[in-house]
Amino acid sequence: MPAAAHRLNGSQIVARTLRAEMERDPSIIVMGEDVAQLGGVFGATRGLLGRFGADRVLDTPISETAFVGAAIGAAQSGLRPVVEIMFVDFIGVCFDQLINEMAKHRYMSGGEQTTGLVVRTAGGCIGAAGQHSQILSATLAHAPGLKVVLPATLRDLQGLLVAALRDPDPVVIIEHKRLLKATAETLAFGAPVEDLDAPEPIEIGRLQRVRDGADLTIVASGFMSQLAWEAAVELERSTGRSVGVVDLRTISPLDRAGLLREAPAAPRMLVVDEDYGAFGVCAEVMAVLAEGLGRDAPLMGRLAPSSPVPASARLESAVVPSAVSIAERAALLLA
Amino acid sequence: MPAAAHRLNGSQIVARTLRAEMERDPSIIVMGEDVAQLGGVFGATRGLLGRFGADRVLDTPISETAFVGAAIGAAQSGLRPVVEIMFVDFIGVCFDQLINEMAKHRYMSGGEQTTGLVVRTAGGCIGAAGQHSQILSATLAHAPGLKVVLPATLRDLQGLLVAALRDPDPVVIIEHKRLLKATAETLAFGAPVEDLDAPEPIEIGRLQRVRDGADLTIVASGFMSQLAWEAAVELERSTGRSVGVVDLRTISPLDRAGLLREAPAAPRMLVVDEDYGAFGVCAEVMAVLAEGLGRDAPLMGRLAPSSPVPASARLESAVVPSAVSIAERAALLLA
Amino acid sequence: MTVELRHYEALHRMRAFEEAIAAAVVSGEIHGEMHLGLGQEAVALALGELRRPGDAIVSTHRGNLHALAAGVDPVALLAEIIERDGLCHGKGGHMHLFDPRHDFMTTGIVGASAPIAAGYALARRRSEDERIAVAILGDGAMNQGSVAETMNLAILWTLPLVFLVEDNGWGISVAREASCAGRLVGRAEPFGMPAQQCDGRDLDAILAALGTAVDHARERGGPTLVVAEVDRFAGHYEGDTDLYRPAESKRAARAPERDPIGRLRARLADAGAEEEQLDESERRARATVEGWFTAARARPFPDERTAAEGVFA
Amino acid sequence: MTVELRHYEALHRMRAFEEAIAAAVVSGEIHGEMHLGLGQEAVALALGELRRPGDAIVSTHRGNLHALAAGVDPVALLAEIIERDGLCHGKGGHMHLFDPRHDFMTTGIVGASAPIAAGYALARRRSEDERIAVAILGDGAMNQGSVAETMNLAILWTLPLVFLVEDNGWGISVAREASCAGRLVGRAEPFGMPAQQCDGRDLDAILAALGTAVDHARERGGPTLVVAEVDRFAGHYEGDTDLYRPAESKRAARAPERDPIGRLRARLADAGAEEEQLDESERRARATVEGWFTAARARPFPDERTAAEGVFA
Ligand SMILES: Cc1ncc(C[n+]2csc(CCOP(=O)(O)OP(=O)(O)O)c2C)c(N)n1
Ligand SMILES: Cc1ncc(C[n+]2csc(CCOP(=O)(O)OP(=O)(O)O)c2C)c(N)n1
Ligand SMILES: [Mg+2]
Ligand SMILES: [Mg+2]
Repeated sequence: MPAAAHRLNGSQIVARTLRAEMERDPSIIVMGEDVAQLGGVFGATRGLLGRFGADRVLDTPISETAFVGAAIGAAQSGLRPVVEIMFVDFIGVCFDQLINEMAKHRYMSGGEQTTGLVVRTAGGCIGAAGQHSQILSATLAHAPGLKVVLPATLRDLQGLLVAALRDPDPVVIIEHKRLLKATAETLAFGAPVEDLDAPEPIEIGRLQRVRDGADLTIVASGFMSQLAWEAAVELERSTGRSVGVVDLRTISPLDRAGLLREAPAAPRMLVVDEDYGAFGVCAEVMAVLAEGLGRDAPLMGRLAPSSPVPASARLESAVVPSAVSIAERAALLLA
Repeated sequence: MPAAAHRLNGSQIVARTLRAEMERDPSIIVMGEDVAQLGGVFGATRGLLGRFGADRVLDTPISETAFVGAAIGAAQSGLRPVVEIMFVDFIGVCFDQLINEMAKHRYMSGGEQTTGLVVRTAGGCIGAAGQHSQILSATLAHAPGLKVVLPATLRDLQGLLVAALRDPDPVVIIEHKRLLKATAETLAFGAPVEDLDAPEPIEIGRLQRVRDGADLTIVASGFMSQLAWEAAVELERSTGRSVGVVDLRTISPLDRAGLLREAPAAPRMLVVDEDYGAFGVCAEVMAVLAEGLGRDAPLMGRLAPSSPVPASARLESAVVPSAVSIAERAALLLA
Repeated sequence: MTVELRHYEALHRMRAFEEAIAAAVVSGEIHGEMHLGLGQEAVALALGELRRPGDAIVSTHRGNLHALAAGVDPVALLAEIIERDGLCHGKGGHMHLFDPRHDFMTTGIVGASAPIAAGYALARRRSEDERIAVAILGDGAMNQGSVAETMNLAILWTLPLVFLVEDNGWGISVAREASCAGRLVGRAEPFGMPAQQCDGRDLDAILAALGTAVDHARERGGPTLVVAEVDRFAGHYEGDTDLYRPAESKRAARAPERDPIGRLRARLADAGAEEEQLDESERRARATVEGWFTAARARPFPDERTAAEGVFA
Repeated sequence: MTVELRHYEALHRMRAFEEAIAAAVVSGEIHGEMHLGLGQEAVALALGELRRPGDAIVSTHRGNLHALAAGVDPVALLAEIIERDGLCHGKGGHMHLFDPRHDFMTTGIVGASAPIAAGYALARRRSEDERIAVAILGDGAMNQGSVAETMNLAILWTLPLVFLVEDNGWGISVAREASCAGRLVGRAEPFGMPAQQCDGRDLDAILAALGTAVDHARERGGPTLVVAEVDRFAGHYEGDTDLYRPAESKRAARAPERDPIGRLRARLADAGAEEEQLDESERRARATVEGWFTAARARPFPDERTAAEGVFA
């Protein structure tokens, strides 16, 4: 990793990536609450207003329906909007524009209408309780027509964003708050961020195996993949069993072929998610394998919240998977 | 079934049930678009305005966020609102009030706040394309805190509504348009509607086995259960195999114990849904069984739409499960 | 042919178009809900007259006539509506019409047209030309929060956008008075947005009001609200028994002195047009539409094997 | 103690309350985002003075002081905020405060307070008494569609509802001028809703304006909008570097002639109150708050085994 890059946190990498892509593609505009003047509440659009001006970097009122809808119309006029929904928790106020409009225009037009745009939104826990800690990846992925990606590393934050900016379909990137605040050295794993000025895309729709293991596979996404890796290391240390990690990277379209390919590597599988468990990502992964592999499917378990996220830090850590709880649940599966 | 009841369609049964319950409980109010003057676009609130007056039966502007939110505040003031969202497809414009408010007040208040209300909403296909044909049961069920029920019969339409009106939690009833229009004689199965004036509740959170079968179990919900029954009959006729049907009735909270109990009845299982397949009800059912039964789980397959619902009737029937496509898919599993 | 005679024929084409669709619903050729613009033709005609290539129009569930106004190929449009391999290959249907070549689309969600049209306007504001966008809304849609949000945004961003409200006085069964506090034209006031109310049954009136708004947007003066009073001749959808409206008021709406076609006919007659000429115009319009229908019916049905395809590129 | 002296002490209690919470964020006792009402105390105090038992208040992410105004037990409130087994047993935290016994709640979603408050008002309208509901909003929230929808509904249904806007001029880093077209007080006009703007830093001014609105609602005259101009002393949340606001403007906001406490103090002094008496008042306020903190810290932490429980009854 170049000297400059390795000190950057996730937000800074997003900002640098947006900058590089905006230099390349003049049709890219950035819009959202606090993205211009402030550069984003996490700093992920910092510097863009100064570089590209108010015509391409737009602060919006707190009117998610209006500006997400506007992003759709702008995309259908040849622009490439990057619209920020500050926290993914707020999709509720503009959900119609997301699932009934953005997601469906291509299909409903019989392929005539393209709606290429990027929704960036922060997700995950930082002690802010039930309305500011969600992931909602399955809520978004359940609606056909939205691509949904969850970067697990800084390089993925960069590469998936680049891919999204070149994708013909609407792509929602759920950026974990802890990843936005993380630098490379604080993360369990992740390829280095190579080229800040000419970033390479990472293909949307492909999972990645990030760790081999013959006894158990942990499947996760986003920041949970980091915790899964930590849990795997700890499990190997404490039990001597070999634990692999598969990072989904993309939730929609889910990499079914990849899952079917990776599943046989170990006889047991734990699927972990930070989004709610019921009707969520874990269930879909398990269903793909149950349906695709039948009796050859691994023995599967899951770990995901069954309640909203509570406010108190102590309660939060009892609800949201951690490296410790992942390791505990995995140990049960291994027993 | 009493002479009067057996000629009623689903909408009329809903209206009669609301009427009976409103007589019993003066705290019940009904609100929504076109529910008062018109009696609902499907007629499911017909006659209520005349009987109970404008204080208890309120037409609203087309402002779902405002009136769904208002139902929450009213519920928290001791009323029991029955709020109609005309089509479930429109939840997108008030999704925040549904999943961040209604669903979470009990949890976020640590149990101090009760929000007992009923959301009635029509779902399913009647040839009205991508924004007026959805079910979205998993979208609603994925958010912890909403009870979600899908009546499959006229008696369930009645009994689940009664239970919802007496439930301490918010209950969303997705009423299938075809069920609202159906009379008993047009349906494949269903207990008779007994007492229109003193209707009995049906417990929320319990599935029902509606047909025995030793070779394959079809699991479905809502109107799909009717089609599953038809498919089962047809399969038995054409193949001689014995096919059971389990009707989920409640999607959230899902009857996990019931699923684990019913699964061993047949070595194969087909899960059918009218809501989108990915991250949907089928996946959750399969995950519950994969996790709960491990190698003893039945061989499982699913059938559910993978795209939005197209407009043309011919295309629609290629996307949405029918008795024919259910039977075909089941035959594959049996082969 | 004078401009006015051309308009007269165009109004008749629109009426014939919607009536033929109504018949196709009755005959079972079309399934699902169908919302017609019968009685509201003058607004669509004015829109078409004022539209220039590159202007965008985002319409509603009641958008058939706006599609014609936008220049959408009528045969492809009809084919889509009668569930053939049409404008959207059978996937959109009448509520979801998309024609990117004419920067036209509709949505079935009340109020959703406004934000999307704002985006079309945003992209147009950035260019040097005079292209604009039009958001079409019903009176009932004005109570959807998306519209207020978009008005604010449109003023802040000086968007070349016209909010065109077809105020037919009803949102399904609920009268405007029961659903809208205050006058709709006043909804633009807090944002400092110019607003006009006009009789949308009178072609000249709507041409004038909409023209002012369109010019304002082309000159990059920002957004405008135009509330056009119209009558919804039919039920909310085809099949609606429409018993909630007094029969008398429905009859009155169709009276020649109120009907946009009747009014233009009277004016043309006053100006010396021959009855026969006018009747001929109407016949020609009806024949044109019949021709479209015949052509649309010649289109194949969409291929069922493609039904689930095309979710992603 | 005169009423005004009591007010003075109450303002100090509110300030001390928020300052103590700020300190607890710095010390790490509180995790997550924390939004304080520093500078906005006079509005909360007026609300508390005008509130009667049975009135409902639905507040926002910046709702600590409104909770005090609503009569919520300060120790339970603080315990919740410092993540103990408090008002909501550690599950709500400062953005999600629920006290059904005082008909009080807050929401972390901007604009979501308005519809819910309308429901509280609807239930109250049906009863014979004079109970009302208050929806609290920020200036930024006025651009959320939910608010416009609710205003329309509130007029249609003559709801005993007050829309109380704490207009601190900022929505996080975006100044009101950059996010709100027109004057906020004008937002009520299209619906025919009475509206007032007042200086929310001046206790008398806000008492008068809010009092009028509250009386109007109690007399079943319907809803009113009150826009109270205030200053947000601190950043949007504790930890916000707040560099987007000019340092000068932030200093000016805290000047005694603008600060609600400074203003009341000057008035009391003018009216003959002793310096010593006023200082004593402040000391008493701070001691009270310290007592609350001590009591709150004595509460246990919530039981982790209950963390995932209580989704359904
Ligand atoms: C968000 C939303 N709510 C409800 C509906 C159902 N609906 C379809 S059209 C309509 C009435 C619309 O009234 P108006 O805007 O006046 O248009 P009109 O039908 O009179 O042309 C309603 C309530 C919808 N499509 N979308
Ligand atoms: C729907 C929604 N969008 C965005 C946010 C993030 N957010 C929290 S507070 C805030 C600013 C609110 O401004 P204002 O209403 O003026 O209240 P203030 O913070 O000034 O008291 C924003 C954008 C949110 N909580 N909800
Ligand atoms: Mg209308
Ligand atoms: Mg503010």
